[in-house]
Amino acid sequence: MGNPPSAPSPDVVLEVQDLVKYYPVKRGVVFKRTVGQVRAVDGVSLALRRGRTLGLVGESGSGKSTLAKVLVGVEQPTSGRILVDGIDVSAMKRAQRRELRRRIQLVFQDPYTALNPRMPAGEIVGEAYAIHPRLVPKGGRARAVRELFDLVGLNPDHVNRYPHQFSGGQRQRLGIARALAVKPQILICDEPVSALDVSIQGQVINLLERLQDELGLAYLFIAHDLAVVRHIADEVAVMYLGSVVERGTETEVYEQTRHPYTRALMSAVPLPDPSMRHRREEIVLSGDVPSPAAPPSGCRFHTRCWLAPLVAGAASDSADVTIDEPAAVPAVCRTDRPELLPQGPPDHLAACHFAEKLTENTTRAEAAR
Amino acid sequence: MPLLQVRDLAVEFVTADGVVRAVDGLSYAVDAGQTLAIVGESGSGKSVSSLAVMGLLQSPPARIPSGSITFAGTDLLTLSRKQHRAFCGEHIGMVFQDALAALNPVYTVGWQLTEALRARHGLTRRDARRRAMELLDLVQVPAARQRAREYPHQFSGGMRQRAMIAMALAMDPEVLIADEPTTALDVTVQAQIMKLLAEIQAERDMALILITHDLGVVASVADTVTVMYAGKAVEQGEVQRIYSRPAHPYTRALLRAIPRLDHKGRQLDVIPGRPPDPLHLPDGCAFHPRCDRAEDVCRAAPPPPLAELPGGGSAACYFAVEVMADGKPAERAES
Amino acid sequence: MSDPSVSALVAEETATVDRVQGGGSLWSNAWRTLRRRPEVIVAALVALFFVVVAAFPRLFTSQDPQRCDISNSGIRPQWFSGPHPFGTDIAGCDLLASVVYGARPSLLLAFIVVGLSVLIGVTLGTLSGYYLGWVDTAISRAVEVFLVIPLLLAALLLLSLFRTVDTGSSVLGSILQPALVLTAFGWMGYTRYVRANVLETKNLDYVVAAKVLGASDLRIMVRHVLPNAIGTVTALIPTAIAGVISTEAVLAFLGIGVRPPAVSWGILISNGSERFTGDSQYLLLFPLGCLVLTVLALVVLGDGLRDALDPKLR
Amino acid sequence: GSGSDDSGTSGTSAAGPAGSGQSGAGSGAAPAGSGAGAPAGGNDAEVSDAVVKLVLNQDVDTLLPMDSNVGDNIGVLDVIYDGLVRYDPKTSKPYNYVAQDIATKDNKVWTIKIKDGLTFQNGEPVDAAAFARSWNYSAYGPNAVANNYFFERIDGYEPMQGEYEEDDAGKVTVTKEPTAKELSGLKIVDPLTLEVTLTAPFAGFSTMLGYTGFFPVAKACIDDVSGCAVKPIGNGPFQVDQWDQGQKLTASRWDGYTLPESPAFTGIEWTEYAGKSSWPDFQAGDIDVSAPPPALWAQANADPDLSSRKVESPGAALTYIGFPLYKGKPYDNIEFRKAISMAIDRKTIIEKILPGQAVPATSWVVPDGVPGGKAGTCEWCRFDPAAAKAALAKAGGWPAGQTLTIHLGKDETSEQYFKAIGDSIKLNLGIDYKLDPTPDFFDRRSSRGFTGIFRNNWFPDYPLNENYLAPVYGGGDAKKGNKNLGFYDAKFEQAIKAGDAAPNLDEAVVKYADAEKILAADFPTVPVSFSQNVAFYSERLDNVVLDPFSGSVELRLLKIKQ
Amino acid sequence: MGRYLARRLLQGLLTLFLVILLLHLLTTWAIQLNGNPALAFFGDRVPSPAQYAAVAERFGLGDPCYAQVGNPCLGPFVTRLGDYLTGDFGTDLRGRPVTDIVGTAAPNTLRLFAVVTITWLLIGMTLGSVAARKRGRLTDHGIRGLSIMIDALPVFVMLLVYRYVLAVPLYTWAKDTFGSNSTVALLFKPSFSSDHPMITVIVPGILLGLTGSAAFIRLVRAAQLENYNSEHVRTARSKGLTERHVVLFHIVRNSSIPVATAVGIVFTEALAGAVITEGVMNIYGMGGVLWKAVRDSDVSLVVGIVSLLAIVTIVVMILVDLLYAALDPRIRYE
Ligand SMILES: Nc1ncnc2c1ncn2[C@@H]1O[C@H](COP(=O)(O)OP(=O)(O)OP(=O)(O)O)[C@@H](O)[C@H]1O
Ligand SMILES: Nc1ncnc2c1ncn2[C@@H]1O[C@H](COP(=O)(O)OP(=O)(O)OP(=O)(O)O)[C@@H](O)[C@H]1O
Ligand SMILES: [Mg+2]
Ligand SMILES: [Mg+2]
Repeated sequence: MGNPPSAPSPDVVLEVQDLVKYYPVKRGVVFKRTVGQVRAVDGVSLALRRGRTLGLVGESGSGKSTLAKVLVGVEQPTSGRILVDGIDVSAMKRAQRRELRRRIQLVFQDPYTALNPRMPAGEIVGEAYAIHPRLVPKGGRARAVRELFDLVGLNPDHVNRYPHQFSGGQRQRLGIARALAVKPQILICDEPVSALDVSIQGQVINLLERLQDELGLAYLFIAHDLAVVRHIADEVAVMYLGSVVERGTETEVYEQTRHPYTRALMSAVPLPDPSMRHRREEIVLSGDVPSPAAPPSGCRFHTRCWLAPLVAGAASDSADVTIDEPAAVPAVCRTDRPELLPQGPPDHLAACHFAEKLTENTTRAEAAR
Repeated sequence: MPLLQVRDLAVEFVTADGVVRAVDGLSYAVDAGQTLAIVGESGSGKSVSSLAVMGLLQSPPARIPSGSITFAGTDLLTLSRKQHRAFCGEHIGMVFQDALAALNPVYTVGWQLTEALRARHGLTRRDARRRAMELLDLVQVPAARQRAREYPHQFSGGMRQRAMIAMALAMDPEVLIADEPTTALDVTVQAQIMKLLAEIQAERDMALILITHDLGVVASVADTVTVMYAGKAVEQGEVQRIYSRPAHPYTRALLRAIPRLDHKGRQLDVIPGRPPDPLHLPDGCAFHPRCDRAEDVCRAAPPPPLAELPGGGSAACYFAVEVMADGKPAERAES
Repeated sequence: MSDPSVSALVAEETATVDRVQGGGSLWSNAWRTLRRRPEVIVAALVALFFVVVAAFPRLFTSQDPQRCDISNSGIRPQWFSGPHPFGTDIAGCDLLASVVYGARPSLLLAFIVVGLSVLIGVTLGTLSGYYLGWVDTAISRAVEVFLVIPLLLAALLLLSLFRTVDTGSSVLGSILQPALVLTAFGWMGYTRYVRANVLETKNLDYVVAAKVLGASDLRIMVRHVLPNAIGTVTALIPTAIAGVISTEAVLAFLGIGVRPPAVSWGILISNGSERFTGDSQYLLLFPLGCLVLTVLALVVLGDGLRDALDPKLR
Repeated sequence: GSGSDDSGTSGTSAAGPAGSGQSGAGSGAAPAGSGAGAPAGGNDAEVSDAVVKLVLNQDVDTLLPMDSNVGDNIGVLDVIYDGLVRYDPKTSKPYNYVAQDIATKDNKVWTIKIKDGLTFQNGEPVDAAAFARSWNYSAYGPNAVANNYFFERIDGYEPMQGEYEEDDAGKVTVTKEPTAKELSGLKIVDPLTLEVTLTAPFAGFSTMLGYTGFFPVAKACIDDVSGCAVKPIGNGPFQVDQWDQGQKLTASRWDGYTLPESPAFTGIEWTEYAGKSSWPDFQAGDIDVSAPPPALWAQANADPDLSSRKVESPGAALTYIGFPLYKGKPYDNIEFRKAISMAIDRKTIIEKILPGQAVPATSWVVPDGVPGGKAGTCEWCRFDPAAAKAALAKAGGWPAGQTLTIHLGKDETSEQYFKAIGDSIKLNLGIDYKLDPTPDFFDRRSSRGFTGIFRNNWFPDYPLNENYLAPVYGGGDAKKGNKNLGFYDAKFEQAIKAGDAAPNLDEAVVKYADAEKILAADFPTVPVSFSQNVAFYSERLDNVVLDPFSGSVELRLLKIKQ
Repeated sequence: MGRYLARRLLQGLLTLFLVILLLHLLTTWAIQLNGNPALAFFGDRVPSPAQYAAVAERFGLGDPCYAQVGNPCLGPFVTRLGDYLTGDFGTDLRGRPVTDIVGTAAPNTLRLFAVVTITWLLIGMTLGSVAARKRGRLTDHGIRGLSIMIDALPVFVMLLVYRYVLAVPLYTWAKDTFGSNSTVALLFKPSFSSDHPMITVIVPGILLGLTGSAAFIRLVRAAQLENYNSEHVRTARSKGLTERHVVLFHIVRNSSIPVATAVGIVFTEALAGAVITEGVMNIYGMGGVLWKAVRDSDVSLVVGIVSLLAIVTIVVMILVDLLYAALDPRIRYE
């Protein structure tokens, strides 16, 4: 299950090793017993480099937000290590951890719930200074807030407005400004543009990119939209049911996809080009993501995998197998959990027993061979 | 004559702050077996116009000062509200965006699927149950017999949306209006649902009005497209043409703003500013404050009417022909 | 199209944002909504009038409500033709003076009870919803216990407990006992309400954001959770005040209300309702009129406030 | 005997012939066989087939004679049980009823002969044993019945009480269990003869015997006391059919009744009202006897039809104001007390607050119906604001800035009443007052816990002027005064003693009246009002007579119009 | 579900225990401060310690702790709890079993509550629905105004006016028109009659229900309004269903959830109204009995009645929770 911890590189500001977060399912009359676990994050290893962006994609419920919450310290990990600048967070004292929290900040998806509706914008952004008084001397706070407004492209005269007086894009900027107030090194963006209109999305993405350039921030950019991730990310990790199934640079993952799930995900993204309509390969996954409280055995993806039956079909020399038949899945997929292993380049990892079947940009038909 | 034709539709809301003209002179038409996509930013009047078609606007505050909605020769707006709804129930189905909210939490899915059949066609309980199962099968919900007995909250997001679609299909409508049916869903599920919709449409030769702001989805399913901005249709036409040679600067900007899966660009094009406040629309063309092509005439003159374009379709821009000639939006984006 | 410079963008935004919501806070928005409803304005004025009556009774009558001459008993309302505009009661006390001076204990009681109940309810509700666990268990049990014990029973019991305690004859002293009882049995609603709201609020992103910034629990509760949980409670307050004023009348009727010789509307109504069945209807109608008017005003005010604060119902 | 003082914890309205306390009889003259004015009891020929509908205004908890001491259960038991003697409704004089003869030589040993052939409603004989059984049960301390104290005059009472000790913390420890279970002063001479020996001579003993507490009970009743409390086994003309406690009590004629005085109708239905007004039901014709609440008094009186069906008779209870004489200034100053008294406009207050239920008092002993009672003995009981002010000035005035507390029991009617009195004082003397209704009135009074004037209500046990005087004002010592009031006057004590020592009652009454005169001069308390019994009755009733003491309708005299 | 029930019942037991303890403490302290009710037994007389002790014993207040201010009297408390466990709820001061008192008084109060609840539902549902339907119109304002007026008018005023002003003429009229034992006549009887416990409780119940209905009208209105604007109602309309069907099956059904919950929890609150109604209309019920018991410091009766009431209330609360689950399938208790 675990991956060998990669050698600490000087660039790495945040490293996650074998991180696990289970939510207990409790039950009981007087005293609650734990009767099961929701395996929200189930052994994730990642590394985030200074000034770079790691894109994290995956379907709903795959544990992306949970991972983000663990990283910023809102949730305590069940096991695993989080290293900030090579230092293990769990080994730190309270005060140190508080200081650390400051360094990792979060940008939220929903610009409507992310801001306290009863606080003026300036106060929202400046709250960090009330919490960390040493960050900015007392007299300079108002100015610091105005500078932050300016930095994220908001009118500094609007410090006294309330969130509902801002548009969605502007609110997202406020959220970013709030995160930047504590001078973080790492920004975890949990679907920061999902709730925005296409026309506004671009503004926020551009802003994030500019800030990265200016401030040297490292981003963990969580998104549904593979196109957005491709646009912004240097490296990409794909999550499925609590674990990373593929990891690599943007080009590797998008162009030399090594996991059937990633492939399916990408083929599901519609292209804004009617001329491509029937010229693209379409892999439509059946069903929904299984419940993380009772994940499938072996490879977590085997219940929905489009490749496995093809592989199995090839193995059994049978021409017409349907994906819906679980029997058509190779036994190894059902029993063994594939490890995240290098595929080609050492930093391109995928967790699939049949990853080699996808070495080229293979079509389905080719894979079956 | 098209199956469903909307002409010069206007919808206003009387609010405490003033009158909001949410839809202003919208016209479109769909034929059986055709897919019309209505795209536009949030608040551009997509939902309101389709609610007007269905007779579902609350009045007050809504009112329809002008326009006609003709379905197979019947002007729906001349009917009483009761007749209007009954008529739409029979001929037009509607799928809403948030299926969890749109389904009644206290009834089983099966009950809701066949509610209209039972209430309006006097179907027996047994027939209703059979029909519910058929419908669930139709939308490819596995274990239909069991699922029909479950409540909406026991369904996953994709399942709910399927149930929603099944419900809209229950009365065998000739037109299906789908208001952002996949916005809340994962891409994988979105692909499932869109595939399903396309299949059903083809099978039944239904007209489909797809409301969305996802230009990718539009590109993959629509035949014709209506682009809305601030309550007005700013461009209409064949999907191919609109994507390759947009005639309205807004359409073009929209297309340029989308990040693309198939190649990586460093800097995204954006549409500056924000959608206009419906209460205080700018004078002249509503898009002019955000338009890179705007000239004095756009600010001063009355908003441009929707004009026929040389190669078919229409656009509401004084410079439509020039814009169209500018070339493919994608090429520009890469520059 | 090229990327507009940040400053251009800012200017752009400034131009549009000014029109977004017309400026002003949530409260000033609420105020603007309220202003447009004439009945709310009238209600506010009526409520204000009675508050002024309670605060400055001398402005409205020169008579001493405690100075009663039995030989003047039962004088019918004289309006402007005599010294007793509203007439006198059975003991010969001037009714106008009684009604005017009765406003203070009634309103004060209501304000104190609602104020304290909200304070207790909000505090416990917040703690309960925020920390859950044993704090929640303990508070939930307390809520249930107080819900189960009938208010009147407790009122009587506490009354007999406090009988021997001399609270003095000041207005405060005379309302202390009913205030205590009504507060003791008035907080649970707020607790449950606030708890539910806190449960909802505490997982909102902005609370998480504050945690990520390193804010303390206290800060999160006071600055983030409470203000948003309390909004709806605010709208309940006028109605609650109205409720207490009515309840005071019921307590007075049962003889466990405001302590004599202080007069309250409740006492006047209770005394008057006995006479109503006889021949002195005005003894009931004047104080009851004041009570109904005040309650009406407060409820309308509360309704208005709720609608103004809750955009869903607008 | 000792009087009783109702704390007035009954409900909100004092409608109807209410009044608690016990009636007693105490005419010193030989009572036996008097029969004078014996009422024309209903005989069977006249019985009309009707159910009379009455009300119980007080909470009735029990129908056990030894435990019944409030007006309403006494009223019920009056037709369920027969006592040794009964009282003349006009003169209050006792006459023998179940007793054949009651005789004594020395007022200490009494021989009671019981009529032959009487039985309880369950067939048990009413004989000497029945009385002895009942009285022994009552007198036995641990049974803790309400009428226990009536037996303290009989020999052997003390040993039945046991001994207890109370330490400073109020902890009671039993030091000695009762040593006897029976009164040694009771001797069953033969089945129908009972000999009673008193601890000391008491001429009034025979008059007490008509009181509820002295009724006989059947053996079956002692065997099942709690059952008997709900469904009595009486020896009177009526038997209880059913008692739905708190709601309704029905009784009907007992066929086995042999004595002459029996109600002239077949049934009675008492509806319980527990202090609420039955007036609307009376108006609606569902109730035969009622009285309007104060608010409706004027209306009812103005209605000629209604007022023609009204009976009024003077009651025996005195409401008076007490002073904490033990507290010194200014209460121990007679001028102050005079000032208070003359500042109260009794007539108007009663007219407005308690119309028809009271009359102004001008004496300490009720003027009508009690031997020795005379109106106008109180010189300062008139309303005279000027004189009151003068008296207050003479007393040195009221300390500035202080508030006069008026203590009273918890009862709304008396609260209104005393508020009006306080208003009068304030108006005429300029003294600010406050009311202090307290549930532990008696406790505080006997422990001298009052700091201001207080309301008292005296209800006599037996009709004799002595009963208004000695129990209230006597028994104190020269230094501290008596327990409740702190009053002591040697001359008063002497006059009472002289009365006690008088050879016959008529002479005693005169001596007691002297004591009242001394009291009038000392003026330790301020008489305010005497109670008044009122009843309105339905059209079908006739011969409605109120018992002077309890105020309830004399059922055995009541007639139904045909 | 079973687990949930078990947990709720355990919690209920704990609550019950706390209630009894609290009441025990309050009544005990009341006795300690105000004097043993045994003293009141003697009225004006000053009892000998012997007599006093005998009466205190009979009243069940013989324990010396009742004389020591501040003593929590845990001894008698434990004894009482033990008795309760054996089903013995004790007797009142006069020796009448508490269960007997409750047995007679409770049915009347329950009848009253039944009428009150029906009144609430009828008035609240009708007027609330109409107001929601006509939201913003004159009818809506009228109904809201009316509800506030009802709210502001204390119950006792209505009851007194009814009993003293209206009842007698109505009753007389009904007796003359329909006969003296007719249902209509009994309906207007000015006081409760234990011979006709149901019918004579109707008018008082309606009057009491009327006061409580104000809150109900508002609750129903708010609950329905929420549904009127909800998306699932829009969906239902899009199916071409008639408005009547939509209102009945989607609006009324869905808004019944908060309404049903509210009906359940007002049980204890209704007791206050019951004390007054029972008092004015002379109904022998729990309210009146409890009232008197507290005034008499009748500890056994107070604690006994309230314990029984508490049991009922807790059971009602649990039932409401279960009802909630029945009405709203989203709730599943674990
Ligand atoms: N507090 C919690 N208790 C129990 N289960 C939880 C909790 N929080 C999250 N989960 C479960 O953990 C899984 C992962 O949730 P998470 O929110 O991290 O997914 P996500 O990838 O962010 O999805 P989305 O794209 O919808 O935001 C889900 O199945 C969710 O139900
Ligand atoms: N009840 C209403 N009262 C006032 N204005 C309304 C009302 N309903 C809709 N509007 C206005 O009508 C306009 C069009 O709204 P509509 O819901 O059609 O937008 P949309 O294009 O569907 O947006 P989205 O993509 O967010 O669904 C908006 O500006 C909105 O503010
Ligand atoms: Mg998430
Ligand atoms: Mg929409």
